[in-house]
Amino acid sequence: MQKLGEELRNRAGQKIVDPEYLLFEAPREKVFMTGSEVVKEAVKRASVDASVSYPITPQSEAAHLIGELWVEGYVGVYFRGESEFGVMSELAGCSMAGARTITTTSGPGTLRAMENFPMWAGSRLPIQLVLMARGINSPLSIQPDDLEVSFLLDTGCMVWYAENAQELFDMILAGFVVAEQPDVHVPVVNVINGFFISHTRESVMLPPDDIALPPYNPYKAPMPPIDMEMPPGRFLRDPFVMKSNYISYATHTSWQFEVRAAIERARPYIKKYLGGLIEEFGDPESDIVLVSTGTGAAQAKEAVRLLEDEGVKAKVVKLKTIRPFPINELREAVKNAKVIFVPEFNVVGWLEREIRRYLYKHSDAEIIGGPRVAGGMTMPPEIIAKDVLNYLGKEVKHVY
Amino acid sequence: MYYVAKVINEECAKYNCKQCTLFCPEPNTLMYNDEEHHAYVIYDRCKGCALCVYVCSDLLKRNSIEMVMAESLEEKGVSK
Amino acid sequence: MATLGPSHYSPYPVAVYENILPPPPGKALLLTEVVDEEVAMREAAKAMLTRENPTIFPGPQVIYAWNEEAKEKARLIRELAEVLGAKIIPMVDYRPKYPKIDPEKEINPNHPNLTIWHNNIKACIFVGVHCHYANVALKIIRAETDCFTIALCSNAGHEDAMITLRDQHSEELKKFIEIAKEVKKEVK
Amino acid sequence: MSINIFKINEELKEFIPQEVIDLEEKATWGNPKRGVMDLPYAKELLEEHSLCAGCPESMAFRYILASLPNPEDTIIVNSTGCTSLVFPHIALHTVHSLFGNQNAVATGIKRTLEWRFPDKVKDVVVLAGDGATVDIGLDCTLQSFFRQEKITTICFDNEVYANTGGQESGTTVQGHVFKMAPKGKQWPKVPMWQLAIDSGCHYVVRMSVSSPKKVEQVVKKAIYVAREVGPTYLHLYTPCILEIGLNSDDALMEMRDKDKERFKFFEYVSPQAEEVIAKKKEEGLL
Repeated sequence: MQKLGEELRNRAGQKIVDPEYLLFEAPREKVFMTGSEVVKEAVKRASVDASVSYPITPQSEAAHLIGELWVEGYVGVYFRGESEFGVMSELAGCSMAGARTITTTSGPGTLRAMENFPMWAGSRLPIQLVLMARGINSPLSIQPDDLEVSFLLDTGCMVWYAENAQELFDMILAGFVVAEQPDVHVPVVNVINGFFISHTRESVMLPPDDIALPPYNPYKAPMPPIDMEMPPGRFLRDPFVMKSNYISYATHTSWQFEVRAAIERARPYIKKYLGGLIEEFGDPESDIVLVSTGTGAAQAKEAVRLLEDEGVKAKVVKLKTIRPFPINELREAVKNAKVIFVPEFNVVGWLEREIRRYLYKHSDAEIIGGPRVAGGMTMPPEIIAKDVLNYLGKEVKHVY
Repeated sequence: MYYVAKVINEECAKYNCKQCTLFCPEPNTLMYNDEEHHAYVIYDRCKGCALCVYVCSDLLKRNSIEMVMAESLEEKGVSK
Repeated sequence: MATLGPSHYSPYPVAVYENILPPPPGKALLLTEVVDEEVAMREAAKAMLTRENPTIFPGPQVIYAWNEEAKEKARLIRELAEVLGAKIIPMVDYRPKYPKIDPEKEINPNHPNLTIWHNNIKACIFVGVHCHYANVALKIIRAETDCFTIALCSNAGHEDAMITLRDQHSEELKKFIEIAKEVKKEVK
Repeated sequence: MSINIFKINEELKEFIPQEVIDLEEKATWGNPKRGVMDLPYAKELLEEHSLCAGCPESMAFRYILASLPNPEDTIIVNSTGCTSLVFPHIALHTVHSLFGNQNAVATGIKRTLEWRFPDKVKDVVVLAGDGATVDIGLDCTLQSFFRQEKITTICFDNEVYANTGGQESGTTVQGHVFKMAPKGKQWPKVPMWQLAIDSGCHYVVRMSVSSPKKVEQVVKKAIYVAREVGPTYLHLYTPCILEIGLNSDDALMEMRDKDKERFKFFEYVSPQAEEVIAKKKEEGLL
């Protein structure tokens, strides 16, 4: 960071601006690009210190593009790691040494890397992972399917879910800002449905690329960075904490609660920088509610429009964050609901489980897990509308 | 009840070797007193492995260290 | 032992599960209430001046002379201890210490309760401890002891302390010392 | 100056435990000529630890920490195993992450520190056991060599998984009976030093830790070469006396025996490393 006249500039020479200015006030121009290209545009404006990549469909392109930013001087450290396990470990090293870091992965890569995610959280590393969800099961599929997200829910990482490329752009920038708050300081996983977002073009509004987020300050982190520049000099990140190491089991308990507490502390920052943990669409008074996330929410919105043509009023509650879970927001949003549908892009219905858990004894609505598609199937809004119409006992006119 | 190493100061002072201080596995446990020319043991830190006795007696044939019951030591903590 | 809260099988109360979050900028947290900084400082001083064996636990960020602010803060902490009649027991680092700590002279984030029990400390101030370790320690103290905890944090504060003051730097410490002097006259 | 992180504020000094004051006052900082001959006098960078009585791994730790030319700017990365019980007691910034990812973590740290502190030398050293280096972590170990990361990797080879109770490892010798190899190990010891050479390390040594001064020399060479050229690798025999059934005072004897056979001193120096070593000798640092 250097001062030029009155202006602060980052090491790429971009003018440093307040996150609020970058996210909400800076003039924006319309461009037409894919989700992968949008990742590059966000990273370009984020004063990123380090990124490590590994190829896997569908996230490879986003990872290449971050490499181009490194060549152009916008990213400090960039290379291809040996595997997702290696990559996530290398990023842990970068983050511990005081870097703002981001990477991307998908499907089996997420599971290959899995041991690292609770380690990131327990080590209080504000690493950002853009997860382009794809199938993980055998038989193999490279197609969109977000079952992998369920594995991340209890790692101690924040999990956010973007509906489209625009939201992904804003969430990546907000992700750094929120995750790096000293009282939060845990990893953030920004999920999109692979291919649907990563490989399709849509119009996105972007601020200028000569402004950027303030650089990360590791000396405000809840643990000292590993650089021999901050006391205590004698500092291990992170020791085994168990009784055979002459300390109490209580430390591990307290430490794990602290990581979860950190996620809770993110709530006011998320409200500020994402404008809320949920978004509502459709008739606010409707007792038919479609709760979904990401592409599922986008399709549900289309279904609400179709239902409107049939004279049925419905609304969508889109969850922008899964961790922290928008508990109070969801309860408030469904307080008039008679029926809740949960469209999902996986076979297990992890989002339905989450919703049932948080609405138990807080809602009398019937909760219907579905419709569900998997393995790369699309979810036409018609099938959502059909489920609703069937439930209402109405005639289904559309031909499917 | 456990054994710790004890340097026999007069014996040790005959040599200027310091070998035991290097081979002791414990940090800051077997130190050297330059004024009196002998090694000394911080008893609180000694785990009683007797590797120093092997070095002093078996390898160097100097017999300047012995193992003693910790309770038998008059001075606590440091022996100089 | 603290009451079982939403954290269920753990004996640890965790403030965020009771919807207690750190105070917003410019404010402080007094138990569960968001209050003005002066109010919290007065209550903190009162707790330290009226409870048994008040103790300040300085952490690595103020123990070591690694920058000018740390040097200034160390001087102020010494002054604060004198005004409050408090002992100083340092948290020199965060390691699980082998073979054990001397609870009379040290506090460790892995079992801060040992030091508090041993010295019968009924009010304490955390200052210069990295946030993660302060939070780990404060949760254990809240569960295991009846010590009144006060956090002087240079970042966003600690909701698991009974009083937390955020964005505390040298200027704020000076202000706290002045308030402590006033309160001292009042409680006598 | 990173050394300031060890300086104690005068106002608080009277409350600080002696071992911490000693670190500031009696440890060797800012002197690249420090070495094992400081051990009889200086405060060591290692505090009391929980390794077994007579464990040669603790000897190795003492020699290595005494020999670091630049401890005030050295980061150490470790892995899971007996060594991970020692790391909380090392007076440097150290990392325990996962089992086997030590060279990946070290890569991230080294590259980031080069980016953040372009004008400062920050040495990164990996210390891990044979299980971490050769078995579970082999991928990360070798890949860091392929990528020519400027880090020094030190393997403590005790030829067994000691911390989990004595299971056979890749570096166990053929025929040896350990848990999980109840019929004796079926295949030969992995020649990790040779793999390190073939994978691009510029300075490679295989030895036991029976000679403190020799350990000092190779540690210094490995760090200087890593700083300027690329990856370096030290393979050190630190037998687990417990698992091979020796007494607590037998470690040195065991190492001296093996110095004559499978841990006979072996050193590989690449041409670029030769240059660095010659230069450092001229500067009086080796």
